[in-house]
This record gives sequence, structure tokens and C-alpha cells, in this order.
Amino acid sequence: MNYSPREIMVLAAARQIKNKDIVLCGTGLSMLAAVAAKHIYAPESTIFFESGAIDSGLAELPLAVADSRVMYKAANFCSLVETFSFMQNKKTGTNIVGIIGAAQIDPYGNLNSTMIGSYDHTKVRFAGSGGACDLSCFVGSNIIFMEVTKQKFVKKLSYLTSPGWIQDDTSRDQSKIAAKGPSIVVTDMGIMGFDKKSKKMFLKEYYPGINPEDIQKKVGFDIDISRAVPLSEPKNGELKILREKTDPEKLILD
Amino acid sequence: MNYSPREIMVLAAARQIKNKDIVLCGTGLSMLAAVAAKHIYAPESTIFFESGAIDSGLAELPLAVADSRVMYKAANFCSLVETFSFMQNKKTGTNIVGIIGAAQIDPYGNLNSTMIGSYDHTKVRFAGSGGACDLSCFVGSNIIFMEVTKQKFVKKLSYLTSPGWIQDDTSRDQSKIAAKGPSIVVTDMGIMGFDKKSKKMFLKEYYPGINPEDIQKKVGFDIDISRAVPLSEPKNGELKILREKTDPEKLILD
Amino acid sequence: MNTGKNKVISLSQAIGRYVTKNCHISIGGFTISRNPMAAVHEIIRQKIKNLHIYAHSNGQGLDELIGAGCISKAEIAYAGNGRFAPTCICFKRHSIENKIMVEDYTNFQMALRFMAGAMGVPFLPTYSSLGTDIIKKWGFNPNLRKKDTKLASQKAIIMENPFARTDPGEKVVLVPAINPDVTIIHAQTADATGTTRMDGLTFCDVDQAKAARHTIVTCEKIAAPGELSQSPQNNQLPSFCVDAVVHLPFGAYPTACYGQYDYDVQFFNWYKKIAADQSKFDSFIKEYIMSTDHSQFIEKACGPGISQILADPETGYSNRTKKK
Amino acid sequence: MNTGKNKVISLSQAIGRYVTKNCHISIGGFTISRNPMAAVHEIIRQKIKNLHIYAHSNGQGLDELIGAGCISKAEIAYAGNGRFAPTCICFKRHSIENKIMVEDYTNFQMALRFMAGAMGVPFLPTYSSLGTDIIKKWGFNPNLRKKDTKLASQKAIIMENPFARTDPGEKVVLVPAINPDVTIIHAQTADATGTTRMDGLTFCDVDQAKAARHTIVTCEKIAAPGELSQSPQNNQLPSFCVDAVVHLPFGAYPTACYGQYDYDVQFFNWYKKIAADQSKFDSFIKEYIMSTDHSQFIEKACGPGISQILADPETGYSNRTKKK
Repeated sequence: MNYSPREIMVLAAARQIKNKDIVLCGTGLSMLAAVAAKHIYAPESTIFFESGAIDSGLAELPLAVADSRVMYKAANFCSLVETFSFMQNKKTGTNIVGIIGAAQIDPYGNLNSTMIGSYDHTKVRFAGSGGACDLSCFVGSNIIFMEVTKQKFVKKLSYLTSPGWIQDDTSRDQSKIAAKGPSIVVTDMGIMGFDKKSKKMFLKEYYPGINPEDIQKKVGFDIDISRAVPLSEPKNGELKILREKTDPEKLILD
Repeated sequence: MNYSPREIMVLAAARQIKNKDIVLCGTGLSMLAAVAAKHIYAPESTIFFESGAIDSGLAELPLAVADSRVMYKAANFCSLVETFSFMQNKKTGTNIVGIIGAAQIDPYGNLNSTMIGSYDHTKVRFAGSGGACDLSCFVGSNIIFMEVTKQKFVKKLSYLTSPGWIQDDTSRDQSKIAAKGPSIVVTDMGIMGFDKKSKKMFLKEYYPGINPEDIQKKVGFDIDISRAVPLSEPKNGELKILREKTDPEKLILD
Repeated sequence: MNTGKNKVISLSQAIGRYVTKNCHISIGGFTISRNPMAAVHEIIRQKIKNLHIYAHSNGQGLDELIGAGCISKAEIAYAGNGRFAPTCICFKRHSIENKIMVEDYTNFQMALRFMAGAMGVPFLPTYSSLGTDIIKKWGFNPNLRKKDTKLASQKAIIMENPFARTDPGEKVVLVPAINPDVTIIHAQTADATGTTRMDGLTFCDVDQAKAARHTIVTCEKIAAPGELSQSPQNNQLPSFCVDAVVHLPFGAYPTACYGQYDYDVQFFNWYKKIAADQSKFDSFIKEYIMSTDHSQFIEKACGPGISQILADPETGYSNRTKKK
Repeated sequence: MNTGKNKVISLSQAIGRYVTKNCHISIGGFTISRNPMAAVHEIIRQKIKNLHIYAHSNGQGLDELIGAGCISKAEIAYAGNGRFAPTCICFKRHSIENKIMVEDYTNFQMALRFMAGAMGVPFLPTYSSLGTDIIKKWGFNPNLRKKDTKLASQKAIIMENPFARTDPGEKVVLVPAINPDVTIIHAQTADATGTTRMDGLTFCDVDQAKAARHTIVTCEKIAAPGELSQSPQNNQLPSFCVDAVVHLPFGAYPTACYGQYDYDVQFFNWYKKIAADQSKFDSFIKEYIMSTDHSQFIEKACGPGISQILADPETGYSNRTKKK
């Protein structure tokens, strides 16, 4: 069975989700990953949209987190304060896993979703933090979800919107951020982890047909590819469920 | 038409309410005053129970602020935080008038509803602040509602639960309390005000048949009765509405 | 946190598992409304002692726990039962006899403290209680607070508003977060996953449940799977906030449960006399609680009177005026 | 504060009375959902300029106000429109061209700032944004903040938790309250007194309305007196929080209004092209907004397409899959 880079990426992220997880996701691919996880790997996981809907019916795919489609047959509606309080509250926060994207990422998993240039002379402007910084501060082991390009994987960010490991293994502690840093970066070519000691990004797994050196070439900083192992192809059953159950209209996968 | 001390007391408090007022009340006599005001003097005033119900239908008299009777046909339900936030918020707080009782009051309108004795050797224990301290801090010109006895009108409180004018005309400012102090004390014998300069309680009006000097005798501190004027009798129409519309079962008036 | 999908267990299991000696607890409801009374009775039955209770205005539940000697410390705003007891009766006696230590706050402050716990922050600010003894007099002295690390390190802190444009700025009072070990609430409906719906006023129950390390929901009715998703706007707690669901019709009796049944006036009038005398109260506990289970208690305390307190479906309470 | 009992006025009266030049405003909704678009269009029509806007994630309303040159400063968390614009298009261009000043916060922080305003406190604490440029980089510099007393005196303040038992204690971030001059929200239902009911998610609308000095509610339907009291638990705003009620069917169009109509995909796809070019955008404003009233705008922008976006009563949106 053939599959697209988007499909293997979505499945790779979905596999990270466990039954006990409360998955905070945006729309687009990150939502597909959360939905696929529920259908394939973690049927008891709970999808929680940043706009405040918990365990939505999702009879149709929403095109924004505030889409009415997240409201239909949800278990609960929360205000924004309530939503983010569930992340900041340690009882519930420890079971939350965020799937977050960004415009740029650096070797320590710090994210920029705000702007490029200097803050008073903006060259490129993005949407802003939204809830990404909140999630990154409150929730340990988020899944970062990005395509690999030289523009996105950069040595230094113009603006640090959401803290990753900041600059070493002690800097989150020094900044008094209680939760742990990100655990994983799921891309269209493979999966990156963070070194236990240095907290630098390294290539953990690469998708079938991908050459680890090609990943290095597309990443704007040195990345350790020596430990990388190949990931097996997605199973037909996984692809079938992904296509038929999570995005039958091909609104996002195409 | 004959009337009881409770009836004239309730009507005297009710007369203080204006159409624009949002009346924060407890149960018992203070609630009767709020309901009477709505029926007689201020039909557009809004009754707001500390337990969170706004503009309740009140088809039957509730016996506690959390009685299900405050929930039937209310316009809104609020959580406790929301309820008190409406008082602390200046936009809504300026239109709120509280009707509060207490176990003790001093010459400056400070209230004790906590205990008598020293705080670690309690001699008499009362229910505690509830929302009285919050109301007294947030809302200017509350109506205090108490029967006159030597035990209740005392020189010095064992415990200052709710700030009145504290000890002079500047002490609320010094304590950085934004709202003004209480405007009036409605009792079963007459109505007390607070002197503009000294902020000490004085007798403003006394009910028909009451001798101002008898009030002085029942108050445990010196109270200026020289400015007191007699209050006219309640009108038959007022009494009729009070009896027939606010407490037809005589649950509280008797 | 229980992340399973079937959380329905028995009352004795729920209390036995989560409420242990020395626990810090909070219970839902307000004066004579929606206190989790069946759970309170089970705590008494299991003789769990030395509890620390956080309450804004829990009337009946607080009073019975105190009377039965389960509580050693209470942080409260108000202990009264409306017309039935201007001050809760056992609370009053045990305070005077120094059998419980009391720390007083205002209603708003207790509500904010639960909200701080729910939000995961160490404190919240308010202007309430400036210039009062609520700030000045501490029930738990600094030494006790130093030794017992489960207590807030300070009762409250006055600080200057750091955003003020004047110098010195206005003052604000910071009140410390509460994160009880266990919160118990009684709701009209919950489903097996823990999704919970309260009808009528919710008081502080939502924040109390979110702030706690463990939450027990007792309920009149267990909803079928998916049923509560028909109107999510009426559900206050998501499944992941709830550890145990206990099916307990009349679980709030003798307090009211809006839409289901009223408070029992006859019981409260009787309780007033019982509670005023510790030996009578002890007999009440022995006879009505220790030797019963929940349904036997209802039968004994209310019996056929239960039909008198059932709620009128239109008003949500038992219509006094219609019954005359 | 309008304490009258009939607050129903026309859109042009409501905007003319409360939204004035240099005002600080906030609007309800989230990205492509329940933005008060008719009110946004009226602000554009009345050429009210130099507005300061506070937003967490207002997509379309924010973008049109910026494109039309009404906004000079924005404090925001997120300016995107989901799949239709990862970054709002006019917002992007005006930021780069320095036509607006932007101050960035997180979604939670903006929500907390509105809540602080609603609660009447000067700040609220959070752990969010420690170690980030959201704390370090200020869009409004200290000098500007000193001069313009309507701005918060500081973007945010890091302080030590004074209740901490360790020394130095953990740090918390204090974010300053927002009290907009005017908040405008669009609801499904309100009554003449101002009691307001939103269906579906409410986002931050409730706190935004409570925090504002004046609140305008535009709504799909005006409820009869007393009608909303049938289910108080579904009403979010009491009458005394609302100054003006404007009856405006399709008042959120082209954004979605849960249970009433969906967002208009065709409009958004078209808008994407229009907004990318300021001269095209200017023509859009001239032709579609300046020379219309609200119902003419709906007719012109959507016409018979309106039947395509009407909500299915069961799901609350326009069922794409059913239409195929």
C-alpha cells in the first residue's frame, strides 16, 4: 500500500499517544494525529481542543479549533481560562500531551511562532503564541509536529515563543519552569528526540526510503544522525483506518 | 393599621432601595426588605443572593440563601467567585447595595460576626464572615440591619469581621479600602446614620412611639440623639403589600 | 488520578480508598443544599479521624463531621444553616470547647483559594479583608504553619499592587491556594467515566473538585454512555477530574438536591435539639449512622416522609404553599 | 452602566454611543466563530479610528478592523483563521509595514487579563511564559507605557511566590488586568434587559463583557421577557453587565454562529485573495461595507448562498458530508 509523507507523519505522531493521555491539539495534521490515535492506538485517550471542547463527537473534521464541529456532542465545554487551567493544574496537567507546530524550531526544541526580524522591525509575522507557549510551560513531553526545511529548523530563533529545553539540561529549572521539556519532534522525514544530557536534538528514527543524510542537509544546524534507526512502513490496516475514518473527505491529507 | 417592630424595620430598610440597585441580601428579614422594595418602592431593582442566583422568581420564600427556592426562574446562576467578583468589579459594584446583619456593631459601624473572647480562647462563636466582610470591603453604602440590644451595640468588638468606618474618616483610606463605608443602620427602634466628619453613629430617625432616650439606653456606647427626627407610620398600603405579597405564610414576619 | 473509563464503585470503597486519617478534605454544597451527606455519614461510619476540612459555607455536612469528632481543623468562611441554625450547633460547641481549631476567611477568599488550587497557581489576589481581624488574627500560628507543611505557609499576605501608578500603590491581599487531598461532591447526574452534571446553583463545587488530588462524585442518577454529550454546556466536570462515581439516590438528604428533593424541615427541626447536646448527638450517630447503611439511614430518618420532600418537577423543590 | 430595563437600540446608535475614537475595545469570538462582524462593519462604516484592541484569538473581526485602518495598537495572543489563514492576512501586512503596534501575550495570559478585569483585581498570576521572549520583548516600551496611562504600567512582572517554603521560591508571572472601554459580543439570544445566552463554546466572551466599562450584545434573537429564566444555567451574562442589545440576525457572518449558521467557506476563500492586496481590500470595504447596511451586506456577500450555510438543527453546523 502506498502512503504519503503526511500519512506516515500523522501515524508516527499518533503512535506516541497512550490510552491515559488527554491530547491537546490544534487543527490540521495535529488533529488528524489525535483522531487517528483514538481510532488505532489509544481508544481511551481524550481529545481536548484549545478552544474549550473536550471529547468532541467529531462527526466532521473541523477546520479551526473554534469550528462548530468541535462543539457537537462534546462531553464538556470550557472557557479559555478553564482550558488552560487544566494544563497548569498538576493533577490534570501531567496527563496532558500537546501536539504543537511552529514556524521555527532550534536545536533545543524551542519554538518561534511569533515573528522574524527584530521585535520592533518585523520582517515576517506569524499568528503568535496562541496556546503554544502555555502548553510548553505547563505540560511535560509535548509532541512537536513540523515539516523539515532549512527555514524551519534553524540555529537561532528570532523570537522564543515557546520554551523547549532552552539551552541545556538545567535551563528550564533555572527559569523555574516546572514541567519537563519536549520529548519528540515528528516530521515528514523522521522522528527527532533530545539527548538526555545535552538536550540537543538528534535523529532517532527515519521513515522508509529516507536517507538520514538528506535530513541533515535540510536541517539548518548540526544534528546527530549516528543513533538513527529506520522506522518500519505503516501497516495497511493503519493506513486504511487513517484514510477511511479520520479524513474520509481528504480535507487535510491531500 | 397595627404593625410590629419587625414590619416597620423591614419597610424602613426597603425604602432605602432604588430602582437601579442590585440588592445583595441574606435570608430572613434582610431578604424580606429586598422583596418588599421590589413590590413597593423599586420595582426595577434586582435581587442577588450571595449563593449565586440573580433575579430569582421567588414563588416561595427561601429559608437559606442556597435554598432551591432561589434557583427557580432565576435570570442567572453564578459560581461564588463570579458572585463576589461582581461586587469587587467597580462597574457592577457601584450599583450593588448589601443588606447585612451581624452579631455585634461598634460606633463606627464595624461588624463582628465571628466570635467573642480571644481568637484562641473562644467564649461565644458565630457563623463567621460569610460574604459580609467581602461586601463591606467592596461595596459603598451598605445597609446594616440589626436589632438594638446592649449585647449587639458595643463599644469595642472582640473581632472585627467586616470593616465599617474603622475608627475615623480616614481609616478606610489608610487601610486602602476603595469603597465607602456603611451609610445606614436600620434597627427595630429607628435608623442610625454616621456623622460626616467623625464617622460615629448617630440617631437619625426613630419609629413612632419610640423614645430616643430608650434607644440610647439600649446602645452600649454614647450615641448622639440630638439630631433625631420621628419617622412617620407605615402606610396601610405598604403594610398590606408586605403582608400579602412578601411573606403570606408568615414564615419570617411572625 | 483515575484515568479508567468505568469509575463506578461502592460508597464504602470510595471513602475507604481516598479518605484516610489526617486527610485534608473539602465537601460540596452550601448550608442546607446539596451537601454530600451519604459520603459524610460513611466517613463517620469508617471512623476516619483527624481530618482537616476546607469549607466556604458547608452547613450540615460540616456540622455532622465535627459533632462525630472526625475534624480536628477547619478553614471556613461561614458555618450556619440558614433559618435552622444561625450558627451550626456542633461547630459552635466544639469551637468553644477547643475541640477543633478554626481559621476564618471570607466566602470570597475561600472561593478564590479553591479557584487558585483549580488553576494550579499558588495564590490569588483580592481587596477583601483589608483592615480586618481576618488578616490580623491567625487560627494556625506561624509556628504550626512552619511545622505542618500541608498548611499554607501564611494565612494571607498583604502586598502592594506592583502595577500601580502611584507610590505607595494600593494594597492587595493574596490568599493561598487550596489543594485538598479529596473533594467529595453530590451531583444530580454523572456517567461511568466521571463526566458530571449539577443542576441549579453549583456554588464552589467545580473548583473544589478541580483543586483536589482526588475527587469523589456521588450522584442521584448514572447517565448512559454518551447521554451527557447531548448538552455539554450543562456538564461541569470532565471525566479526567473525577476518580470515583458512586450511585446514591438521596445522597444529599437531609439537605436539598435541586430538581430531585427538598431539604427535610422536620429532620432539621429535630436535629437542632439533638445537636445541642453531645450525648444525644452521640446516640444519634450510634443509632442512625453506625448501625445503618445509606438506604437504611434514609428509611430511619425520613421513612414515608420522603414523599413529602420530593421535588415538584416544575419548581425543583417541594411546594410548601401547594401542600397547605 | 445602563441600568434601564429596555436596552434594545439600533446598531448605528450602539456603536456611535459607545465606540469612540481612541477607545480601547475587545470583541468576542474565536478565529472563524461568533465574531461580532456586523458591529465590526459598523465601526468601519462610522470611520472610528485609532482604536486599541485586546484579543486572544479573534481572527476575522480583528483582521477586517486592521485592514480598514481602524486599529493602531493590538494586544493579542493569536491572529489566525484556522485553515483559511494560518496568519491573518491584513494583520500580517500591517505588522510588517509598522501600521499597527503589536504586543504579544499567550492565549492563557490574555484570558487571565480579561478575567482579572472581570474580577476587579489589578493582576492575576500564572507560570506561563517564564524564560521566553513574551516576557523579555515589549511591543510598547516603558516610556510609552509611562506616558499613556491607559496602558498597563508594565507588560508583565516576574515575582517570587511569597508563599513558597523554599528560598528563593519559585517564580510566577503577574499579568495586568484589562478593562476595555467597550466589549462587543455576538450571542444567539438576549432579552431586552440584557440577559444574554450563548450556545456552544463561550471562549472568553463572558469575562470580556464583565471586564468592560460598556458592553454591547448583538444577537440573532431577542427573547420574550422572562423566557430566559426558564433555564438560568444557560445564561452567561446578567442584565446589569449589558448596556446595549442590538437585534442582528446573521450578525456573526461570515464567521460561524453555533446552532444558527456555519462560517462561509466561499467567502473566506474569496477574502484570502482580497485581503492579500490592500487596494483590493480597500475596494471591498468601499463596495461591501461603506455603501451598505447590515442586511444589504449579507445580501451582497452571500445572497442565496445563505441557505447553504444554515445550521442543521441536530449538529449545529451546515453538514458538509450530507450535502455531497
